[in-house]
Amino acid sequence: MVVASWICLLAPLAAALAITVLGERISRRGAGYLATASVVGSFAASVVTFALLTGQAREDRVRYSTVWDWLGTGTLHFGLRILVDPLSVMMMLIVTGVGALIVGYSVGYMDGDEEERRYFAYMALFVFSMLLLVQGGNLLILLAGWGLVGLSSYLLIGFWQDRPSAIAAAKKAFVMNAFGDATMALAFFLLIQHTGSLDFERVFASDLSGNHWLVNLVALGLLGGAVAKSAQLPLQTWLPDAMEGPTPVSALIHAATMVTAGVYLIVRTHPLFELAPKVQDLAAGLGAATLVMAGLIALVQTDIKRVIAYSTMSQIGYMFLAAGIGAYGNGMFHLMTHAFFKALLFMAAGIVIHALAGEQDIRRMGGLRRLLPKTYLATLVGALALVGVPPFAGFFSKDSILAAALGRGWYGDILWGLGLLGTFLTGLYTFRLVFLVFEGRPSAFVLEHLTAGSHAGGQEGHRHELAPNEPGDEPASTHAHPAHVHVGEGPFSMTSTVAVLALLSLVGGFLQFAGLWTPVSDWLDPVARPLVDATGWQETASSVLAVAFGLFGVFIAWGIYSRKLMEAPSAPRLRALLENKLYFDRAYDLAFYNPAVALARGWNVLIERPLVAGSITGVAGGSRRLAGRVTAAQTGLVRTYVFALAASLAVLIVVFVSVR
Amino acid sequence: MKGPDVAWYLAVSGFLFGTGTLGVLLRRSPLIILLSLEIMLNAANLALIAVSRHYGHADGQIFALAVMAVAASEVVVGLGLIVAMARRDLVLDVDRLTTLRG
Amino acid sequence: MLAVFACLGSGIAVVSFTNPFYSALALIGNLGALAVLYLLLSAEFVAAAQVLVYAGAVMVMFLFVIGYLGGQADAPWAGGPSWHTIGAIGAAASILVEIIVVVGIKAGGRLSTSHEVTSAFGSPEGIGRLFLTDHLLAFEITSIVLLVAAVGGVILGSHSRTLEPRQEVEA
Amino acid sequence: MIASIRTPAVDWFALSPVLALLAASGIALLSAVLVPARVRRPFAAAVCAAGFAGALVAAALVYGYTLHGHGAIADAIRRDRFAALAQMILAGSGFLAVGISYGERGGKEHVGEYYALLAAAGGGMAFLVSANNLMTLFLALEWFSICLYILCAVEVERERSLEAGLKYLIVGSFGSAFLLFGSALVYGATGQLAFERIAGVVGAQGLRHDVLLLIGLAMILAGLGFKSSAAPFHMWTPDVYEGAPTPVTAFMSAATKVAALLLSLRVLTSAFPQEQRLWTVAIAVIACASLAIGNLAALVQRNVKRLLAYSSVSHAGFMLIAVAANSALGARALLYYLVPYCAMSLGAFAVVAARERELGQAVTLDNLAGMGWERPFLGASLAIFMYGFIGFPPLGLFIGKFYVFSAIYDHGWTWLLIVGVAATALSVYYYLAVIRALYMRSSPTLALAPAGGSPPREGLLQASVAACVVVSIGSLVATQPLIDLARHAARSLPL
Amino acid sequence: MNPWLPTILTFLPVAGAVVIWLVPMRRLTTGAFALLVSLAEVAFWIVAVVRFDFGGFGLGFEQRASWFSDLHVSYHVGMFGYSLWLVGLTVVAMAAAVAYALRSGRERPRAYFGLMLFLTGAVVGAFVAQDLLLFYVYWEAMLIPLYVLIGVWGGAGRAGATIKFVVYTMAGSLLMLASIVVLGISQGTFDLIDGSPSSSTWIFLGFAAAFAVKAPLFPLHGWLPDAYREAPAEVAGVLSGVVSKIAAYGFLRIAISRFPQPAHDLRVPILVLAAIGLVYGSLLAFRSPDVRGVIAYSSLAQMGLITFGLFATNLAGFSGAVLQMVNHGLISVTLFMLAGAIERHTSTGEFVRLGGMAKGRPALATVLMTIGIIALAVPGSTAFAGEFLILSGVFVAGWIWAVIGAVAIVLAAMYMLRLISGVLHRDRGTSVPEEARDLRPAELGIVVPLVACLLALSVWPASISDHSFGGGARRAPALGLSRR
Repeated sequence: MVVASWICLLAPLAAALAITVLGERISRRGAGYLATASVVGSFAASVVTFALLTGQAREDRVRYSTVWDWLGTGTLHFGLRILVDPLSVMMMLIVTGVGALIVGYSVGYMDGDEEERRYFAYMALFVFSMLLLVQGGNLLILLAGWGLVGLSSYLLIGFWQDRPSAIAAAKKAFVMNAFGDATMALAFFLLIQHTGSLDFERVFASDLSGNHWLVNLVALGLLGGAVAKSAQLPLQTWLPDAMEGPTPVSALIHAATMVTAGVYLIVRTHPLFELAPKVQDLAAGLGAATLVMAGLIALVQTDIKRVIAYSTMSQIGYMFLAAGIGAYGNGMFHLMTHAFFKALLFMAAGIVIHALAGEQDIRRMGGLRRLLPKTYLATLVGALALVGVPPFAGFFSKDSILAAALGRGWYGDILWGLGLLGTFLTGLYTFRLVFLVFEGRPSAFVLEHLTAGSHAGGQEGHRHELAPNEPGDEPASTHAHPAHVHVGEGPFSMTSTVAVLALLSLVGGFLQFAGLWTPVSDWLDPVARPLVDATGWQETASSVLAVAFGLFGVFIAWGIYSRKLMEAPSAPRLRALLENKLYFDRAYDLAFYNPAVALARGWNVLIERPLVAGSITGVAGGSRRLAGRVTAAQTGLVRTYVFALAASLAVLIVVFVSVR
Repeated sequence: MKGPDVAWYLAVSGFLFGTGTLGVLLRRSPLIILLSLEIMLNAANLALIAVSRHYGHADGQIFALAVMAVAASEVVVGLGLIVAMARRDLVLDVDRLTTLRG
Repeated sequence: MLAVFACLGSGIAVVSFTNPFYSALALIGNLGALAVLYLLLSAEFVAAAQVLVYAGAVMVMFLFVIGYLGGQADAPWAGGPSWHTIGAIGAAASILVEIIVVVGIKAGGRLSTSHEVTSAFGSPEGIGRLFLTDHLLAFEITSIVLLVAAVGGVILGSHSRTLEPRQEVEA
Repeated sequence: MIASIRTPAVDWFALSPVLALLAASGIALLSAVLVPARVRRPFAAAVCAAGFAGALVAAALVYGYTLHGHGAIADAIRRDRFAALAQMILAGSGFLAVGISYGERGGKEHVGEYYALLAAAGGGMAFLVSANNLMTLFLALEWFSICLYILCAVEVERERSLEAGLKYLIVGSFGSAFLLFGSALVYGATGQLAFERIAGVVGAQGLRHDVLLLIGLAMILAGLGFKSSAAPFHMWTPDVYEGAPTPVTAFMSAATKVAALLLSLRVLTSAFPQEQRLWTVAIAVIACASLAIGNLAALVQRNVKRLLAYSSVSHAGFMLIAVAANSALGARALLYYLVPYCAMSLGAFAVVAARERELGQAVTLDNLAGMGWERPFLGASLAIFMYGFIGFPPLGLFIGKFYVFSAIYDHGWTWLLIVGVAATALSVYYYLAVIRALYMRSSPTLALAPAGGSPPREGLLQASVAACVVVSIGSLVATQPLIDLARHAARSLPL
Repeated sequence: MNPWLPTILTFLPVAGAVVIWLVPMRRLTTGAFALLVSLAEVAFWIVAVVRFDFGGFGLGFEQRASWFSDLHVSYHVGMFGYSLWLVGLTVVAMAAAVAYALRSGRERPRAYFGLMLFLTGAVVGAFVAQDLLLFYVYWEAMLIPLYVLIGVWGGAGRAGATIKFVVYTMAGSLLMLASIVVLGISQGTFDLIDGSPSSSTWIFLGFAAAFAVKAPLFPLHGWLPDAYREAPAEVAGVLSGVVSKIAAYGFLRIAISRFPQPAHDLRVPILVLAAIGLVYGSLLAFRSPDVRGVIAYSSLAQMGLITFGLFATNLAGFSGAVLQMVNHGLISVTLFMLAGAIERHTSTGEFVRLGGMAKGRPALATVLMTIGIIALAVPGSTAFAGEFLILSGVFVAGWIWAVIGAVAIVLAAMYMLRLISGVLHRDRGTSVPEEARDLRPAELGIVVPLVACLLALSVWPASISDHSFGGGARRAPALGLSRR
């Protein structure tokens, strides 16, 4: 079991290293296959681990495996250790499963890109990092994985290196995540100081409950990391920009796995959070606020990927809400279903973008339903799952979260209300997207790409000259692809993986039906026992209302964007506010970046050059001037020399005689 | 013995020494400076001999004789230098000897 | 007393004459006056040496050089930078005052009574004996110093044979 | 009458170093007349070198056979290890100076006399360090001073040489006159000329506050300070060092310091132990002044000889710190310091001399450019000496400075230690400027035509420089033996 | 052989230098010989690692001989665990630097390689010296080659840079000399092991000043930007990577262990300076217009961080500091060499004229990226491990320091990413030649081993952190500053 999980962890790393080291000795396609194979292998290993773990008694399902002390000194030791328990196995399954699909999808999607090898190396590295995160056997290894996913995310967002916007987005993502890392590290320092360890079992077993400050600070620090990684308020601004990366990256990292790591963290460290209920409430509140805010902003986005990105943010808000109120099983379940349908949505969007030569502006799309029917279907499945329409996956997971919120008193009620509002917004923006893209008449732009001759469509798909100056034009391809012609909805590797995900989105929700059967929660129960348990009527009411709100949103969207029955309300102020993402970016610039730059410049001008560097030249100049004085006395006149002798002797005599 | 105290001789010697000092300090001709140096040495000699008389042993006189020889030596070298300079057509003025300075 | 004043006066004269020839003559006077003082201090041999060696031989050499140099030797009084002069005088004066005052203070004290001396004191035999006993080494050194000086005189005073060729090079 | 004169027992052995030099001097002088002009230079140089070598050996023997110091020859001199060690250093310096002088082109006329004077000067210094009364002190001082006056001016055809000679003569005689008058006053105050007896009388008669004695002491201090070129009595130093022929400068910078400083230590400790409260402070102040003025003035020098002259002023300051410590440790520090200092000083001036001969003009920082690459050995040596002067290990002067600082701290004067440290920091700049000139400037065009064609390889000079390098580095390795020597030597002083 | 190891490590390169200076060799032979000597150093170091007893508390490989007895100064060498690692850093970095110089064909090779070897010996000597004066000897001896190396083979502004560097450093060092004298004389011995702790603040300050200048700590870094900019790439690397570590080592070995009381009393001011340096350096690095400026100021920041660890005065801080010294050493050397390679290819280091170098240069991109992300202490890297330990140590001293450190980690991400992007990303810079020339195998052969070291350390940072202060695996170790 432990061996299997080590294999699971190391296979992608091996693939990444192999691709890097082999360089040009491996073909581009070979790199893709290698990466895919490694992740599939990891998935297989996870399955094996899962199978073996189920064979154990419930209490016996926590296993640690330490290779050596990764870092240590004196009595302080942090092992390089992994943890196999239900929670990590679940995450492993999600990560490797969805990962395998997405990496496989990439083989088709990235086909022909000049730097394919690099892409797959990064992807494999990411999977490794993510696995390290979820398998880490102590907080330090978790943090290592945490940082490494941030790194891979940075690398992949900035994959198209010659695009300034991509690079900027990558840096932004990394720096914000580094902030989160820092708060986590601070929390760890507190733990080290008070428990002398970062091992889960020792930290959780320590009695910290008496020290409110301590636990609150620790939980806050952890929450900071989680918020940064999961793009929740107030550290959410990097996620939309991260859409600069290739679409499969967005699917894997910025939808399915990495961004949900925050939820995983909260669930993993729930014993600490439970000691700090206020922070827990804060987490839930942040989740709720984010889900509403993201939903609102998604309404005005015009970039297909950004809409989905905000939706991701919003959905993670639900997960945070769940984790914050202690509905860990529900949160994790939503995490899983969300991975399915959100990956699906992204990949479907990827096909659209792929087909439209990198166009991402939904206003220039339309009528794709007939041109890309399979994609339309897939999108529809994903959208319905997202909105939470039964029997799609989202219905099962999201509604149970809302129900659980009702178990938390008045605060929970507010959260519940916000969650419901969120479902309405979800319906609205999701189907705004669907209708704008697929319904209606194909725009001239679309026709040019897809109907003018489907023989050329795929080939054109990577040509750049059609929209040379669009800021967001996707597969960046300044390089035309020579051999592979993607007709319409792309090669098998893409369509097949989308199909699998669609299937999962369709049926994945049946894994757990709150109130009736709860295998996911049960599975997780040994590691994360929920704090709340929704009653039957809460479940029912939530489900009904949520579906109703969601469908209402869909209806409105239908009215506005499909049938044009009504105008979208034009509240320009609000619109501007939303289009500028509530001015968070600008505020951060003003609050942090600009002062830092000003400080740096000011210090350079005020301290560095005049004082630090100038002091040397000042001293040197002063010495030289003094030296000039001294040598000026050296007149070359014998008289001066004799005089100096006589005068100093006179002084000497006077002093001697007077001191005696 | 009769006559003034040794102290007075020392005073005379001091005065003479000061005169010589002033000569070195103020004059520009190397010749005069050499002469002034002689005065200084002679002043010291006077002091030596006076003290020698005071203590009644002749060490000071011996010293004075040696100083005389030394003074003569200095004069020889000094005059030699002056002659050499004169032969190089250098102006005999120590204030003009300022190629070496700074 | 007279000798004292002669001594001091001629000293000042040495320093203040513009013509080095007169200065030299004044120095001879000074040396003579000193010789008188030496006699008063029972240093007969030194006094004799002073007159013979110093006032005689050394000063002759001086006069000879002055004569050799002729007009070049004239030394007008015009001083250098004035503050130098003033400072110099100040410093020298302070030393002088210091010494004289101090000696004056001492005058009434320890130095007032001198030891009695025998007739041999200061006589040629006495000096000669000392030179061969206690101060043998001083005697020898003195001769070395004189020898060295003689060599120096030879080097510096000799006609430089390299002078001419080098001037040609420069020309 | 004659029969009754009992000449004192002459300790020929104690005098042997001096005698060796005097003999060499005499033979060299005779060679000026007797030896044919062709071989006069090698002959005289060889004789002179032999004299210094003999003196070295003799001094070493004296050192070895003199366990306890005592007066010799009617107490005119002292035969002790202190003097012997000083004579060894002096003789070594002189020996190397001969090697440096050999290739000198100026003053061809008087090679015989030149080497005779060099040996005589060495003899005078060797004598000075063993002087035991004020008379021998003064005479020995004049002895070597007169030799040096002449040596400075020995290139009679060179104006600067004459100017240096005359300045040195005037200022030097002036200084000597003060020393002499000071001696007379001390004699007046105590009635004694011999050092220990002066101390004895002062102690016995309670003359500690005697004005006459103090004035005399001040004047002696000034005279000695003058010879050690300590500020503010240093002002002749740069002019004379610059004007004098470079080998002479080399010899002066090394040997004069040895003689003057060691003698100062001897006089002050053995004749004026009761006045140490005054003279230690005075020496400390003089040391500070030397450090400050020497280092500051050196900062702006372009002429390398002048720069080194100021550097020697600052090093006089360092060594005076050791004197001011007035302890056995200080004496050891001074004796040790002198060894690498002399080697480096000689070596540095030797390299300057070589460059001077190559260029036919005064060496400045500008025309030193590129020398490091053109003349690898000499350049590297000069660089090593410069590093050494700063006090960088692995050169002996580092240990020297360390000892000096230790001594003064041991004495309780931390402030002086700080001054020394600050002065060292200041000195870094100009020493490094020399290295920069050597290596870091491209020699624009060595348009300065080598005077009189390409100069011949100077084996002797290079050997001397090599010896200097070896000594200056070796003294660090051989700290223990040198310190042992110095310790035994310092025991001869009443510390 | 064991007791001779420190001596061999010190004097082997010195002997090599002397051979190079004295025996005429051709350019290539000279370089090859120097490289051989440096590699032999590495081999000896490996021998030392194998033979070292990491479980012991005391001094390993001790050797002692009197140097001059009246002041009780001796040639006393030996290694503690952390000295061993720092020596390792030195020999590895110097070998790489020599190889790099060989590759880039420095003018006047005999002088150059001789000085490099001499420098190696001096640095190693400083790490193994167990006598104050001996330490000072090596400490100063380092400056000799450094001055010439920068001054002769440096960039256009080298003259001013070197003078500044040496004078500034000397000023500090001389204060240390004064302190050494005072301490040694008052204690009667200069031995680092025999001597007892002192409580004199002034002496402590003397030492601290020297180390603070050399490290450098804010605001004594006036020499740093120029020296790092003007020095030849590999020398700059050695300067910031290795030489500055001696200062940190000095803090640990002398300033803290011999002056526990003053170190404790003055902890806050020093930590404040370190904190300022950390933030200040990071910010200036962030705004620096050229590659070397970023590396230079980041070194300032890193030294601030290391100082944090040292003046946390607890084991975690010390271990972290040692680990971070090695990390930063390797990182710095590699970065400077890469900067040198970039400068050689493009003849500039300014960001405005660089960019887009990733295209067609996969090796350069990979290496620079790897080293860059290790440098910014991405979690999981050895630099992260070091910083984590440091900050967890200093956290105990006061949470505020750890917070500042955490802020600085974010800033580090900002400036390193700026460096990476400025060189590799965006469009091709005006100075970047069209024809993409990647790192040559020889260059890779130099840089990759260094990166490999860092990666290996990333896998097992405890190899250093847990093997620096003795005490074996699970026992509580002492600081290991006493005699075995």
